[in-house]
Amino acid sequence: MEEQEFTPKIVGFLCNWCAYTAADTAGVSRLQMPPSVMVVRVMCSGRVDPLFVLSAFLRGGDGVLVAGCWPGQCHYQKGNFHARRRAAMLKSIFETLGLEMGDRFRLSWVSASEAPRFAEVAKGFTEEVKQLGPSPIWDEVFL
Amino acid sequence: MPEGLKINKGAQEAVRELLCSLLESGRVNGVLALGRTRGANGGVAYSLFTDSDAFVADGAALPFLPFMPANAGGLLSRLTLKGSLAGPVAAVVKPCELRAFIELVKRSQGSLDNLLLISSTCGGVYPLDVGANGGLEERLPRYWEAVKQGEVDSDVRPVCRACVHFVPENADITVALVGEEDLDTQCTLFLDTEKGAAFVKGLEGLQGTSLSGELETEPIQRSHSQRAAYREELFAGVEVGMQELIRTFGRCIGCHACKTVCPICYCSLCYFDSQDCEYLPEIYESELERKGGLRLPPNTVFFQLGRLAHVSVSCVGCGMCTDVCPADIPVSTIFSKVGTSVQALFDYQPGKDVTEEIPLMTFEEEELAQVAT
Amino acid sequence: MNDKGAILPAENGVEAAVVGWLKEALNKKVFDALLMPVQVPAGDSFAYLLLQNPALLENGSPLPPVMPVQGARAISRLTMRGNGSKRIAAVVRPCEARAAIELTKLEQAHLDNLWLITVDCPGVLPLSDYLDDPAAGAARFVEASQHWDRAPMRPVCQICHRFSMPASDLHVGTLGSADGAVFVIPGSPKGERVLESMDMPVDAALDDWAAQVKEMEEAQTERRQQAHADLRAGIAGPDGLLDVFSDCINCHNCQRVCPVCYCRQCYFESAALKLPPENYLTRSKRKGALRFPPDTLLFHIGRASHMILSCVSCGACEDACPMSIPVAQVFRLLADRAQETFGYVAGKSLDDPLPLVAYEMDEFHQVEQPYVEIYHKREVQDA
Amino acid sequence: MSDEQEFEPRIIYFLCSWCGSGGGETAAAHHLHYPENVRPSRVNCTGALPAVHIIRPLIEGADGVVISGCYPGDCHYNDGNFRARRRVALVKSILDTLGLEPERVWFRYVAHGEGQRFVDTATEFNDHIKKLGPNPLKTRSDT
Repeated sequence: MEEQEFTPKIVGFLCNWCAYTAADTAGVSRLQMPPSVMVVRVMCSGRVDPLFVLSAFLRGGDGVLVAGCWPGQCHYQKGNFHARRRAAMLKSIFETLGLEMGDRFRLSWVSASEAPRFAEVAKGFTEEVKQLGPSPIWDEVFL
Repeated sequence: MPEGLKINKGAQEAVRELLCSLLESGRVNGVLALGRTRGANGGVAYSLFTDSDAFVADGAALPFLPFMPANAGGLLSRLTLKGSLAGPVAAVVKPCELRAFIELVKRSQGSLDNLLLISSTCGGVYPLDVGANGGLEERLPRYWEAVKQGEVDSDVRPVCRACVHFVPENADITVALVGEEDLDTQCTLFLDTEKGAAFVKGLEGLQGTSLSGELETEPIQRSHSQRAAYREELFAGVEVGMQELIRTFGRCIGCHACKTVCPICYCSLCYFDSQDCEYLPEIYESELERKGGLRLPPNTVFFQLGRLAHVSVSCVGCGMCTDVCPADIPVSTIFSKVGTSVQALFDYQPGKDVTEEIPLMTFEEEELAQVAT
Repeated sequence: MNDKGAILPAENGVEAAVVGWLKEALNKKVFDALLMPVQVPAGDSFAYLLLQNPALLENGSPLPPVMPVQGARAISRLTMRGNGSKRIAAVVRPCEARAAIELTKLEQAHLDNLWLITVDCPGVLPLSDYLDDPAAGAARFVEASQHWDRAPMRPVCQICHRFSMPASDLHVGTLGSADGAVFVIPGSPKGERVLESMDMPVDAALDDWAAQVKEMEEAQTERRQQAHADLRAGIAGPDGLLDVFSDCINCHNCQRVCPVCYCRQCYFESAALKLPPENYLTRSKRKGALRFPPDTLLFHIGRASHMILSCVSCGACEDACPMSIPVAQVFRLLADRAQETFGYVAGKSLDDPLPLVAYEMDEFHQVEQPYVEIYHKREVQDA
Repeated sequence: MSDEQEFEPRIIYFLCSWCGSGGGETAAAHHLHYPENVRPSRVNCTGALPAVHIIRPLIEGADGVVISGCYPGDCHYNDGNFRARRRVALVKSILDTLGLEPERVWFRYVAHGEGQRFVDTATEFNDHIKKLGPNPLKTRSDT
């Protein structure tokens, strides 16, 4: 990655009802966002399997963002609650094993109407990942 | 104060006698217990006994051998998977096996109906390769000496020396072993549940004086703190960081044996063995372009992290995964350490209570506020 | 057997020569990528890497002291769903090449864009011995392999008689070669084209290499027959057989590491053997007791009935057994005898059809039980 | 009653559904008797009988397994009996190598109309197994 301006590759799992809509509205209303978030639309943040997050990291992703509806607003009532527990478990695993992925993994609640918040989350997280630099296992052969 | 029974016979012998009379009286149809297969160096295996001769003099059944050829929790799941037992069956299992079975029952992989669960305070077991080279026999005297003092023999598996749940909680009958000086001549059974008491009450051929005593004796508390200290030391020894993880699993040959023997890993077709992980050549080639090289078979670290994500919440630290690893990787130390921290996060102890939901299957409205930012 | 080969200078050893040659082939774009064993970062084992970055070749080892992963498993994972576009050179052992050929016939691998490159094989150390002390193991291996001493190697390697010239595309002959040079022998038109593009003249006579290989094969075959006889005496009959497998804990490691056992879900782990509790209790009453998990002997004999005709006796199963059961030796004995019955050698050539797939109208009459007339006559008298 | 009389072998008789069981039906039509301890078990074609289904009875409690299907060339599926013949050859080779009495497995052709031959095979095999004695594996608790 030549050093001109490192734009991190962030895989964003956005829940179809809230986060994806917010992202879409942010795009439509031309809010300034770094082009670093590669969006994967999922029906609910509860649909995000820990293996998706691990696979995104081990395939060279610099960061993973899971964004869903605010607790209590989930279209399926409890999807985001499960997502929260899974994220907590994953963070605990990363922390116990001293993996930097823990800092590169973020769970955010973004309601459908909060386009500016989504832009803010995208910008803030991209900045955070930029500080951490490219993923150390980007070209790890023995994974 | 739990109601107990004191039998003036050695623990192994007393329990064999109990099982023999249970079978003969027809109170149980079968007994799952450790025993010697007929082999020359007498391989040790779990067996489903239905003939009481196995429990007399030189019978094959030896319930308290310090050896774990398979996790009996997984075996009880195999026994009761396709329907609960019609008639009662007894099983002599170690505390971690009992906890593994309860975790499996929560996943509807077995049922507790008609099962008489007999367990004991556990002094740990020897690694598989000790048994493989016939080294079990000569270690028995040393093992029982350590158990009497409430110590753990140094040859015992690290994961057992670090086990803080060596006192069973859900057994119908608990046999006191750890810290019992006179376990060669005396045997104390605690009847933890009515079911346990019902099975034993009025069982002819079993002379014992009833007593009420405390399972948590002083040697057990001492052993508990010793093991907890060893556990800190063992967990501190785990090399953390991605590069260290890659070095630790460098030797992994991708045989997935740790998954096969893990009682909590019950999927009939694991994600990592399924078509989802049989990639098209183009995917290998694009990875090759990006990284200049990739390991085959793939997903070595991904398999370990993925299995951790699935199992860590219920890992009971039974140590089978390290035992079967052909590459001598300390898998169970890593899984126990991560399991302990994940379980602490949800304040959950696997195998403690069959009615308690598995943490990832339930939630609280207000919790873990620090996770989402 | 091709009677001419090319000369490859090898002053500082076979491994260095082969790695150098591969690097040159990569630079010349003869191959797009290599698949070969490479030492892992911790230096305590080897892993198969698909690589195109020559820097990774530094730790590459065509003849590692140990076989943690069976090469055919790596080849199968890579080419299971098609040939791919890259031209790949796979540097594997003769038994791994034979297993790859079997897997191709079993439609689990595609070798059109893949060159099998093998080297005369001195055998490998048992995995557990090596892992106890990798550095000492490597030294012990180099010392023993120099003068073809197979004593420290695995039991199946000690009596391997197919250590040279399998049906691979290119074979490096190290036996009988003068110091400082080895032969590179093409085994197929694909192999010849590679030697042409590497402008290596295929003109060296291979007589003394072939003679030495033949002589060693005869010695090994005789040792193998002796080993068969000894083993069979020990394990024949229920007692002997159940003694061997009395330590088995049903972890099925031997099935998972076996290159030709490719089923995603093994019959012996499927629902067919997971039965209601009453079944286990009835079987226990009939047999006196029932080993649990049950079906240990059924697993081993049943697995043999599935794959024994494709078994290349590579010894991976014995390496993976946590209970040190001589699985590979038992399966090698079963394989040799079963394949002999069908006149088939596993992995010998892509053209030999799989024995259980092909058939003749007129064959195996010794299996058909002749009809004895006397029973019919007795029927007439009684009537 | 000598020991041989008392020992009543448990025999599994695999019959292909076209010729083998046809022989059975013809035998029934002619009221021919065959020993009761021979248990017929119908398979679509002898070629459809996996090797494991020959081995499993021998371990779990059968004293003998006999397989009857169509004559070469008569098979409803053209080559089922050829494959079966090879598979039985393989099973016999394995049992022989392991010293587990391959003669407890028989393979004999029975055509649809050969009721007599079906009954004779059952009787002959029953006597053969009586001579051989009980299968040692069936009472082994460590199989």
